Amino acid sequence: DPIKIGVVTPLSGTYTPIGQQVRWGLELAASEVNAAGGIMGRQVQLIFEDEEANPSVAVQKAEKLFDVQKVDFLTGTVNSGSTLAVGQTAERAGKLIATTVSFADSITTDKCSPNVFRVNARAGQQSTALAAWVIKQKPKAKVYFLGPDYEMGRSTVATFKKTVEALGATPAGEVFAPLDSKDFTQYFGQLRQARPEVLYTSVAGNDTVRLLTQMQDFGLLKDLLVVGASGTVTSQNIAAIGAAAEGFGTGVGYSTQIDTPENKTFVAAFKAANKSDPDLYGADSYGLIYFYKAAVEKAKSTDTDKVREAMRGLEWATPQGKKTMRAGDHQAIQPMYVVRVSGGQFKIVGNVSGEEAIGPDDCKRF
Amino acid sequence: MFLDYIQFVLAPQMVTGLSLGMAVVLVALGLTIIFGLLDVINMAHGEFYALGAYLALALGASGVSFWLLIVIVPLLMMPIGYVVERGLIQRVFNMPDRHVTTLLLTFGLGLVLEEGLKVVFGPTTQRPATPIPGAVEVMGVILPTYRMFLIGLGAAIVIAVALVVNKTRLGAMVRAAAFDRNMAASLGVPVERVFAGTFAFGVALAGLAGVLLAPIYSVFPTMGRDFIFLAFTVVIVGGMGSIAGAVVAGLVITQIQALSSLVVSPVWSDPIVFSIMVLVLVLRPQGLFGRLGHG
Amino acid sequence: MVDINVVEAKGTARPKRVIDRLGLAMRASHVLVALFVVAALIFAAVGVIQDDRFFLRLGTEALIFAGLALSVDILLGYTGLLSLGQALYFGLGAYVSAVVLKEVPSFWAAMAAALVVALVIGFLAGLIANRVRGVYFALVTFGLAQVAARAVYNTRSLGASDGLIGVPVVPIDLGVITVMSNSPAGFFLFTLGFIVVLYAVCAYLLDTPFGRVLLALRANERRVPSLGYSTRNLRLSAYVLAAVIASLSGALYPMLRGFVSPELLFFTTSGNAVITVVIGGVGTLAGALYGGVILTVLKSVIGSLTEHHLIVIGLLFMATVIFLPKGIMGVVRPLIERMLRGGKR
Amino acid sequence: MFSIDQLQVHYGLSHIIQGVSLEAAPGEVIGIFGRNGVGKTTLMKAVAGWVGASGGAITLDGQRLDGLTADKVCHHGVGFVPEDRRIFPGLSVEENLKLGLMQRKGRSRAEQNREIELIYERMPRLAERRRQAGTTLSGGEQQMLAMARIMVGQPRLALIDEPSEGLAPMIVADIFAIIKEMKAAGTIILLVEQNVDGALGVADRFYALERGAVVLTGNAKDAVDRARLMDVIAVL
Amino acid sequence: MSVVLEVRGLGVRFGGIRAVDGVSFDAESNAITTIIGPNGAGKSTLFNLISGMIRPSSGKVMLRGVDLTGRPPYLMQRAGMGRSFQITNLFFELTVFENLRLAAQRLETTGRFLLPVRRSERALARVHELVERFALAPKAGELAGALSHGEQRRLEIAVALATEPSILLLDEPTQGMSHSDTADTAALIRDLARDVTILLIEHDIGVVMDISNHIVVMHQGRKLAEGAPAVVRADPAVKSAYFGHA
Ligand SMILES: Nc1ncnc2c1ncn2[C@@H]1O[C@H](COP(=O)(O)OP(=O)(O)OP(=O)(O)O)[C@@H](O)[C@H]1O
Ligand SMILES: Nc1ncnc2c1ncn2[C@@H]1O[C@H](COP(=O)(O)OP(=O)(O)OP(=O)(O)O)[C@@H](O)[C@H]1O
Ligand SMILES: [Mg+2]
Ligand SMILES: [Mg+2]
Repeated sequence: DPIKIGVVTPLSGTYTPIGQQVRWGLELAASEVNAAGGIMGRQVQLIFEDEEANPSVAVQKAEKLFDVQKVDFLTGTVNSGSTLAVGQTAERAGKLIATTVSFADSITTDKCSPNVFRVNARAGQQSTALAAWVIKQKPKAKVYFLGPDYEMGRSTVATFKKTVEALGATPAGEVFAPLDSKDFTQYFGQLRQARPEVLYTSVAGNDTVRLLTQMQDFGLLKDLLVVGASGTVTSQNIAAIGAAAEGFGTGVGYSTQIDTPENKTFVAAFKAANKSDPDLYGADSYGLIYFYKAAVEKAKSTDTDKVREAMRGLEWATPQGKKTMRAGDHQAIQPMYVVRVSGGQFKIVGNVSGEEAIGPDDCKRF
Repeated sequence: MFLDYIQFVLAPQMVTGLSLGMAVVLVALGLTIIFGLLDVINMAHGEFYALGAYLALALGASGVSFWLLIVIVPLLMMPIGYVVERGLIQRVFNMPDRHVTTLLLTFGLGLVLEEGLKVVFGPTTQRPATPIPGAVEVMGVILPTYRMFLIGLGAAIVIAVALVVNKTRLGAMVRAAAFDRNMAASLGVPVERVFAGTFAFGVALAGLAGVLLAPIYSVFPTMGRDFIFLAFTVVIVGGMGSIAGAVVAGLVITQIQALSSLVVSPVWSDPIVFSIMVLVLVLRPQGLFGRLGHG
Repeated sequence: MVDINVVEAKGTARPKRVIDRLGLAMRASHVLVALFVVAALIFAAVGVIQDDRFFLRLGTEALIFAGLALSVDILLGYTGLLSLGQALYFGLGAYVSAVVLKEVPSFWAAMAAALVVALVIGFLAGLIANRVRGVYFALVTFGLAQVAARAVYNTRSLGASDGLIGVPVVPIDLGVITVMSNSPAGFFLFTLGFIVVLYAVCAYLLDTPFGRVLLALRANERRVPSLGYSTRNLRLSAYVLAAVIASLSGALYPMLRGFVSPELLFFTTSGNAVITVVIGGVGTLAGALYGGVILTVLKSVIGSLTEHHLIVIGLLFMATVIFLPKGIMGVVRPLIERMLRGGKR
Repeated sequence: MFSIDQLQVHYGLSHIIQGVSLEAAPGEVIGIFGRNGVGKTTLMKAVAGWVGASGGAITLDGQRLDGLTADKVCHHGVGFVPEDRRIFPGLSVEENLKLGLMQRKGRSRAEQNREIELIYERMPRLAERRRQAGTTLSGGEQQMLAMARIMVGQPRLALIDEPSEGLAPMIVADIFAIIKEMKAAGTIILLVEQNVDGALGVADRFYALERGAVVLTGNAKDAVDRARLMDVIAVL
Repeated sequence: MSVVLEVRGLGVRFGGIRAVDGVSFDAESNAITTIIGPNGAGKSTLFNLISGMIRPSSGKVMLRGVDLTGRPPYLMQRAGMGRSFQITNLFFELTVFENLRLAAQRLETTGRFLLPVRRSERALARVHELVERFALAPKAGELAGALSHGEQRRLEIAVALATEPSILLLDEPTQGMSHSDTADTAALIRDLARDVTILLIEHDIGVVMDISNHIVVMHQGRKLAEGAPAVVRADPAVKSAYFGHA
């Protein structure tokens, strides 16, 4: 009988594109694993449920997968709200889950759970990498911060601000625009007056398209270094942003440019399967299957406690390099990259070792 | 310093506020016509706007010039609107409580359209190239040419529509038919065609707004939700069916939004706009300019 | 049963029964709810035998959202007010209950808190919303909910966009027995009882002169004042009643799922409630219960079949509005009514 | 020439008009009388195309009107003044009037404006209130407007349902005067009235309805017929 | 007989028009005070002012010495005022029965407001009685909207009566009624006047002269004349303004 892995991920709603990458990554890895004889001789079966980017739905679907489908493991949640809620459900159901997308620090710090693992890089890791690079480019940079006005956006900005200031940058001001802002031009006045050298933004998705293209229209991109969170410019919106994305830099846990044979084969396979490049969500999701495989084979069982033990401190190989699951907070340690758009493509312009980027273990629960 | 503030912050803020205002007005225009004349709450208006944008995108990709799109897309939207009215709206038009029923029906339609767009065009964001690139510099302030063009064209469209609705007998005809179709028919008003025609007109305007705004605000399946609440606010504050009202309300509200997000904080701009709507409703339920046809 | 035996005009003393249609309709709803309860009990029994968790808990969730739908129906079906922001009170109840439970894991404390908050906020918001009519009311309620949702979304102490997790399992002390909120069958039955009580309260109130004036309000507001009633107070009381019903239903949510998130206040929640009522049958109360179950089943079935379930839901919804303007109950209830009046036309 | 032949109308199950037949020549005013609820208005609505006939025929100058939609009926030259006047709320007096112009196609703006002006001369009160919302007019003013609204369309057949209802004596006289003028212009007029005396003053012939059927017809000027009519509608 | 309703200098203007302009008169108990005047004279508006539907811009309304000026309609009703409307104003989607029951339920003690309707025996008895009196029994189960115009007019009065008001404002009650019904209604109003103060607007001069105790003539918003029927009828000003030289 197969090993069942439940996937609760947004297949409808605003996060659909991310859900798509998650799905593609998992399916690719699963098919490879199955072709190679599965996990301990058992085939891997993925069972998808639409989470609608809504924690209430996510939890309901998670219960379905746990109780009805009797899945052994669960993943796929995108927004941190869902990850946290589903994590709790898993804890109460005595199952394990892992997120491959959510990057809110809280998931592996103050709200950490013994049943929740994170194989992707968290906000902290990203900003550490990015901040280091920014300072290298522009020592003592005057940085302006523009974020979407909701908690995630604010905390992401706050994290980066702290890191970059510690490295000697001076804040030139900050503004938070309502979520789904139609027109960012409203804030250009303040921005222009602050005359910053660097703009850090944590807006995401369609908002990024508007922000950057509108900045271009208003000639604000000239001699301004624009950097942002990993979700700001992605493979989904980079095409729409077009030339305005040129020069944008961010810290991520993955890039198609990573120059290793593993990654080259992965990218090729991914393209072949889905006619589209993988992005960090696709890659991290892909890596997850191998993470679970390694853990189960080490535990020689799919039993929750045994697998959890096996996962703690586990080391496994992924297209983005070697990852280590830190036992203390279930946060994956991985090399971080700083990528920058040039010619409509993300190019790696710097990297930071996993140990440098990871930061302290703030999980108190276990 | 202070002059600096005015020149580089306040002034641009107001100019961009103006172009945002014009965008909202364009979206609100079709809405206020359907709403004010037919007494139909078209919750799917935003999705029609999105549909227009996607049509522009698709046709544009196949080489149709922007200038042609401005004409073609509304023409394509017309029959769609006509069919929707005859096929859906008409069926519930005479049920009691038209506002609620049509609101519910078009709410469902909106769901379907939005999801349909996703199926057909994919979930990811797209964006047509700016038709008129470049920017003009006015006393150190950069203003994109296309936005200036949009303000001009928008004004022209508004005036044209106002003439159609007010100078012809159309306005009175539709209101009469919407209120008492039997009596209107007995006075020779071809009720069915008038309704469908008006709805189609409103939908076409939504499509036109889609064409014009796509380059600035980009195109994605849920884009319809963007302006819709603001547009409804504008329509209500301005007075249902009052075109002048929609324009004034649209421009004023967006200015308030722009300035409040500057002096107060962006966080508050939405609640502020909302309170304005409530205030107007309480003090002057018929809206600033009263309802079309009401004297 | 309200009959008045009147002699047919112009002699021929053939007594003719004039039936109070509204009273009859309400009794028909009672019958339908009774059937609903029976079905639910069978469902529970099967669930226990199968020793199922998921379906019982899904059913519980359906019932909780049916409570929200109930509150929408009070406004839409009986007062003629379409609220597009009823999620405000559902979410309010959920958050209040969650916060309280995290402090003191006491069911009754949570409920009391949810009740009080709903009364206060409902009254204040009602003062604003009831200044306007019809579609304006819809938009104002929508706006109010949006503002509230944004506030929660930005409040760190309420978990902001992440919501609050870690709501403990609570014992519900009903005097005779104590139900644990994580016992699938137990909590299902409790919720069933709770919602039926909410229904009973509404049904009772709506069949009193008070309820009838609400209907009058819907039928012709201009005429009501000259019958000696203040339309403003009437609408306000209806609004507050609805707020309380929604809030109390919402208060059960964190007990079931152990968390709350801002999405509970979003338009999707309000919208679903409206869809529920319309599909079930506006102005029938029973429709809210049936609709709640139907929608939940639809969503979880279609949801697993295609990611484009919204299209299906949307089409079904449109079809209902067009072809069954009175919803499913609109088809079923008349049959029951006929039975109740003994087959007589 | 206008004729109704064996007309049948149902509301759901209730059989309201049960085989009414009637004829009228150009310039003829036909009074239709009967107690409340006998079907007078239903008859008018059937002719105007507001309710469908379940049997029988309605013909005006050889053209069948039954089965046509209200706007088609109107374009055959039928004007309708319903019993509750049906002034469009939210439309000004003038807008209400101008809608009346749609009844007749192919008239130049000039002609149309002249029509309106003539009406304003004939009914100065409306002229004074041309900008006022139609529904804020007093009952009498509304009735005037309703009549004016069809007069601008110069109909061949005018259906007028209880025009004197709620009007002061002077105005009533005025209304009947207007009806006379329409008659003089050759319009066929079906006139439903409770003010029997007034109506008989302008009518040529009359029909009395009872439970949806014609129970008496007669000559409006014939004393005997009048007497019989009074008996019919006075009975209880 | 004692003065029940005192109207003093009542007036309101709509934009330019003085719809009602400084009207004063008294209505005595158990008497029929009729208001006549050309269309548009301001009669209905006067009723709207008295019953609180429109806020007067000047003047006073006193009921049994209590100043009720500017009170909202529902308080006027509670003060014992009932009214019927010229433009039929019913709950058209509700049955005849429910229309009457709604009006009658005010008769119940406030305690009954939150008890099931079937417990409001008094109201139901009242409905029963009215259905009888207005020969609406055969239609009691029908929707008010499905009644003929005349039938609706009858219901309109019945509803106004249902609340057992101590002062009743009737705006053209016989309007749209057939001969026989008009006669009946006139008779009805007359014997109502035995225990209710009645304010009447009526155009049917036959009826007016027949049943009125006191007549107030309005013209262009002002009071033109008042007095006993015979007096008013004789008044030349009234002749030219209202009856016309017919
Ligand atoms: N929409 C309807 N549905 C059902 N029955 C109706 C409807 N309209 C009228 N009726 C019934 O049809 C009968 C005739 O109505 P109609 O209005 O034609 O009478 P009428 O002769 O005009 O009376 P009145 O003199 O009061 O105007 C009445 O008994 C009325 O109850
Ligand atoms: N809401 C309003 N706005 C503007 N003018 C109004 C309004 N209501 C009434 N009027 C005007 O006030 C005057 C008096 O109207 P009212 O209805 O009181 O007359 P009336 O005496 O009742 O006439 P009738 O006997 O025909 O009913 C009319 O000229 C009317 O046009
Ligand atoms: Mg009639
Ligand atoms: Mg009047």
